[in-house]
Amino acid sequence: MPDRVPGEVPSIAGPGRAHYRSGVAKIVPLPQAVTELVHDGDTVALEGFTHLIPFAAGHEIIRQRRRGLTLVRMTPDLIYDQMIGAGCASRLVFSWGGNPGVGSLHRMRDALATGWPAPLEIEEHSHAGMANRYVAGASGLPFAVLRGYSGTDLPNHTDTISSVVCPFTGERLAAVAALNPDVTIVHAQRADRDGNVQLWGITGVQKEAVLAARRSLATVEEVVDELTPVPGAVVLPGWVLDAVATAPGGAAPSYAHGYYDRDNSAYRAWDAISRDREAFTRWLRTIEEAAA
Amino acid sequence: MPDRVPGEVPSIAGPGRAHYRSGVAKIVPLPQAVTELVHDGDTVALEGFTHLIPFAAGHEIIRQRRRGLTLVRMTPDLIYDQMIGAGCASRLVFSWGGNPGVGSLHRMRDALATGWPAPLEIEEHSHAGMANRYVAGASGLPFAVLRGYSGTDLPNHTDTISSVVCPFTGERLAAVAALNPDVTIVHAQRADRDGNVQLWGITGVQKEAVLAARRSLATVEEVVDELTPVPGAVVLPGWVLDAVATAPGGAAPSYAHGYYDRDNSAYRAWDAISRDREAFTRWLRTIEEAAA
Amino acid sequence: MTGTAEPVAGTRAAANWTADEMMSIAAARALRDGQACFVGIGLPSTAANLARRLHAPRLVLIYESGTLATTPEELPLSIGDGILADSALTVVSVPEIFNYWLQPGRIDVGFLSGAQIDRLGNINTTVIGEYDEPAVRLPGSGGAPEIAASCREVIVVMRHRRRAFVDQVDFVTSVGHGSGPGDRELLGLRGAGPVRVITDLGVLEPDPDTTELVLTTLHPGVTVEQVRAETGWPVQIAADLVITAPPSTAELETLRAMRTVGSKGSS
Amino acid sequence: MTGTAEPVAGTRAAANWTADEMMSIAAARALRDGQACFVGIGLPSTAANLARRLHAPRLVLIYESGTLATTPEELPLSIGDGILADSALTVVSVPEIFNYWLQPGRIDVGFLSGAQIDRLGNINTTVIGEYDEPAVRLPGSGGAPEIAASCREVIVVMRHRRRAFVDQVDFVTSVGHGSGPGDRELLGLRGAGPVRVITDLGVLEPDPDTTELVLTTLHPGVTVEQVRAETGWPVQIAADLVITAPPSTAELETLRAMRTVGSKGSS
Repeated sequence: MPDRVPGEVPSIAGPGRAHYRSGVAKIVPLPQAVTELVHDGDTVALEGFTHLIPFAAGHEIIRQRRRGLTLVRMTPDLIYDQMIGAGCASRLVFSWGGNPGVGSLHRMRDALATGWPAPLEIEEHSHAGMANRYVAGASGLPFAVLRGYSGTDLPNHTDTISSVVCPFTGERLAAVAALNPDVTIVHAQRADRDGNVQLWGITGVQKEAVLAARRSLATVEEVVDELTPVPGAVVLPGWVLDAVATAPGGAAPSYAHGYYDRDNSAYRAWDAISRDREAFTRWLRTIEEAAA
Repeated sequence: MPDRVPGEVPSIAGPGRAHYRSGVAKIVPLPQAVTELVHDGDTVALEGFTHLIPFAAGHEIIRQRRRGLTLVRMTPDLIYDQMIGAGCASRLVFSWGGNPGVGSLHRMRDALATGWPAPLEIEEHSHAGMANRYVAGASGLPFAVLRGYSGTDLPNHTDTISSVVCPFTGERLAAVAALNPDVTIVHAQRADRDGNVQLWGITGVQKEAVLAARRSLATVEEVVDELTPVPGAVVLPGWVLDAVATAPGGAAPSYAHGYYDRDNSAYRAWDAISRDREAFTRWLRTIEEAAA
Repeated sequence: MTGTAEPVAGTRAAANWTADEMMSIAAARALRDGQACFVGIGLPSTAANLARRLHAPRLVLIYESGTLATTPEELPLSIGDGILADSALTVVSVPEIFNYWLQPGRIDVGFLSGAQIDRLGNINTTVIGEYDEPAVRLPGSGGAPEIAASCREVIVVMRHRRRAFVDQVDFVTSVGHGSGPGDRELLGLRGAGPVRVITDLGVLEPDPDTTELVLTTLHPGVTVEQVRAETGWPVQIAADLVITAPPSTAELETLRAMRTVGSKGSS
Repeated sequence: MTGTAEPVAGTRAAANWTADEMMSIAAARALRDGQACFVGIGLPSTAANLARRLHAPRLVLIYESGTLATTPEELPLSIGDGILADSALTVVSVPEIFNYWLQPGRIDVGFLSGAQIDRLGNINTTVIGEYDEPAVRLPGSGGAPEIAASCREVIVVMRHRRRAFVDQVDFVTSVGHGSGPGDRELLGLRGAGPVRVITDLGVLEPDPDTTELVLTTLHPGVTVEQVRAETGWPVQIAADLVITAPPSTAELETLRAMRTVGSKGSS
């Protein structure tokens, strides 16, 4: 396996057990974490609602040439446009697929229109539907109930949307199937040495995405001795994570609240790069050649 | 109306509109808030999971001699034992009815066994069921789904427990009816002058209970100029509350994190007071005679 | 309901302004102080923040990223902008913002835009053409369908172009008045739906009987013919057609003074 | 599975101890380091905190009040005790602790007690007698039914009295092994249910074939006759009946050193 990292670091607890696992997250190098936790054909969620997007982890997945992934994310953003263009994905599950504040995701559009570099299926929801699918997954329930989709055309195209009748009132409501990714990856500001992870600012759906997953990885700006409490922070205990990897700047060019702002020039520049396969391929080479 | 407080303070927005209301919570005296928001026959939830129990508000309801209330609380605790003994309640909706760390709730037992001072119906759930009923109420849904009650005897006695079938997997799960109290009352550490309320420590189910209610009141230890962010704090915007009333010590003898600890001697003393109708009646007189 | 025609600040009319500026100012005029407003990035965010700086200082701005009662000093660059969290009363999770705040109908006004809107106010942000073989693939739903379903009323802000104002949308992403009168009730949608579509040419409102969007207001200098030319259905003109008062200098200066995070230019 | 028979700290046997102390120490011995443990106030809280001070410093203690990975220096007075929040890794809401943490089966061990337990490990904390005309009204369900349903395994700690160890509980508040082998699966309960009932006389475990509770361990100085006398059904005795090693001085001193918040006495 060319993409396996020869590591003295002991291997992470095996697949499929994280969801029912206790202990502490192992702090490992990012390449090892991706090698051991992300497999071809997996359903993978890299979450972070425009803030704290795990770009470093996504780029490592590109470098390790994972294929046939089902990519799950409310807002695919640049990171999934890049992974789709790199040929990692065969399916995309999402609710809003644009370049925020800039325009379209051209690699996603190209894959949908022409199948380049690989055919891409889509499973499309609303934000409320996706959020509730993660909530159901995190709660160990097979579905969630919401007021949504009624009168829209989405249910005609998405088979993870159905309905249920309230046993008390007889009212019909929307039902969405639970999301339980094989692996969820999030980026956070910091972790302690036991692998407890702390993130703050706009906390999005990261807690639900991690708790819904069979395996999980958090990349962090830094590992600290103690997690000083921060107002509004979400803490993910190390025992619900498989691995933590330090990745300073790992959310760039998106935001990491308290560490750096979004590099908007990179978001604008992506529009031109992603419009053109040649330009994209040149960009891809720089990622593949870069060390994690 | 002897219990109406002659107030220059403008009256609070009328019943039934809070759930769909914007604006700011009015800061009013506790007696006025109870007079305007709590009516005979209402379904009333005073929440606070052993911590931040709104005793001052409950005692004001006793003083204003509300009758025929449906009292909703996960843990009735001393406050509902007192309100039941005072004759405020005709129905109790709950999930754990003991004197925490001490023993039984004797006024509740007496009302159930002998109907003194008034007959008491009960609607009994588990904690998970009650919590999810508030979640459904806060979410504007008629019911919630959970893994619960299966194999227990409770569904034979509680008609707000039913079941639904997952439209995706065919699995049968428990369903509980939403709780939407006419009025929810919580106690918090502090509020700002716009009626935004901040509470921290064990935050329990207070957010859900307030958001599920048609009307709501928060009593607070103090009103401050600014709500300095506190780690782990829940903030309830003034525009989802009808009224805020200052009630220093308003959670005593229970806890108010950062302000005072539980007065355990009072919890122990209640055991003796509540065992004996005479002793209880003497206690009741002290409450009725005390000014808010 | 608040009008869009009269200035909310200042009386002196400005000398010149752009159609986009008139649109944002008209949209800002439509908001009342103290309302809770669910806002999307772009035109809605600009209009809502303008209103907050003019006549509605207590406007409660809510973004789908979970920022409640946020008061950004500059316009957010994206829905994830840190300024939304830093200036918020509190930040909640994304599931909570949709389930506890939007879904129950607590929000007064939902502010939407879109690629297509039809004569019954239905909005498309998903695809132009067929879903499986789209001519143009658009971003998709985001929070719009539930904003359109659950807010007490919806205000749409979008540029008035013939390709955007169509007889029937290619894809119903967010329901306006569905197939017509009574349809929202049948669909179980509890909000009133679009009460006003504010464009760079004027304002359209649903006819109380048919729910079809009717031109009720023209911005100054715009002709009915322009509106007809840019509308993909034979648009009805209200008998009591109103002309929007031009931006006041106060309104225009406030709009032009607004900056977007990290940029020098106005939004 | 960890045994309850052997000391987890120290080797020197203590001179004298109470039956309650033996029960708490045996319960503490049953926990493994690193496990996530859902704990109720009282005997379970005492045993779990004792284990954390002895052999299981990384035991993850979770209370239904939403305190995750809490490490109280003194025993909490109640489920709402501030010491649980102050010493927790994080505090979550009550709906979250049940929905995100307990329900999915993330918790290794659920620690329960009760007023009645029957030969199949079903627990009653609701009523003695008829539900509508109870002889004794008990507190009710609390978090117990879902702890019993969803934790990977359940350990019950309660004093061994004939009125409490009954052939069949008057009310099934929390399901143990239901009506017998296979019943938990039929009911959709995903955890293993009670794997061990630790009392002040000994330890009972479900027979692998019948799920009936069988006496597998006797505490030192206790006779099989005592257990029979205090058990409301003809209790089976394991062929390989084990005798619990007495508390070590280390175990006993640690237990006796534990204080409850706001009180001078040990819990």
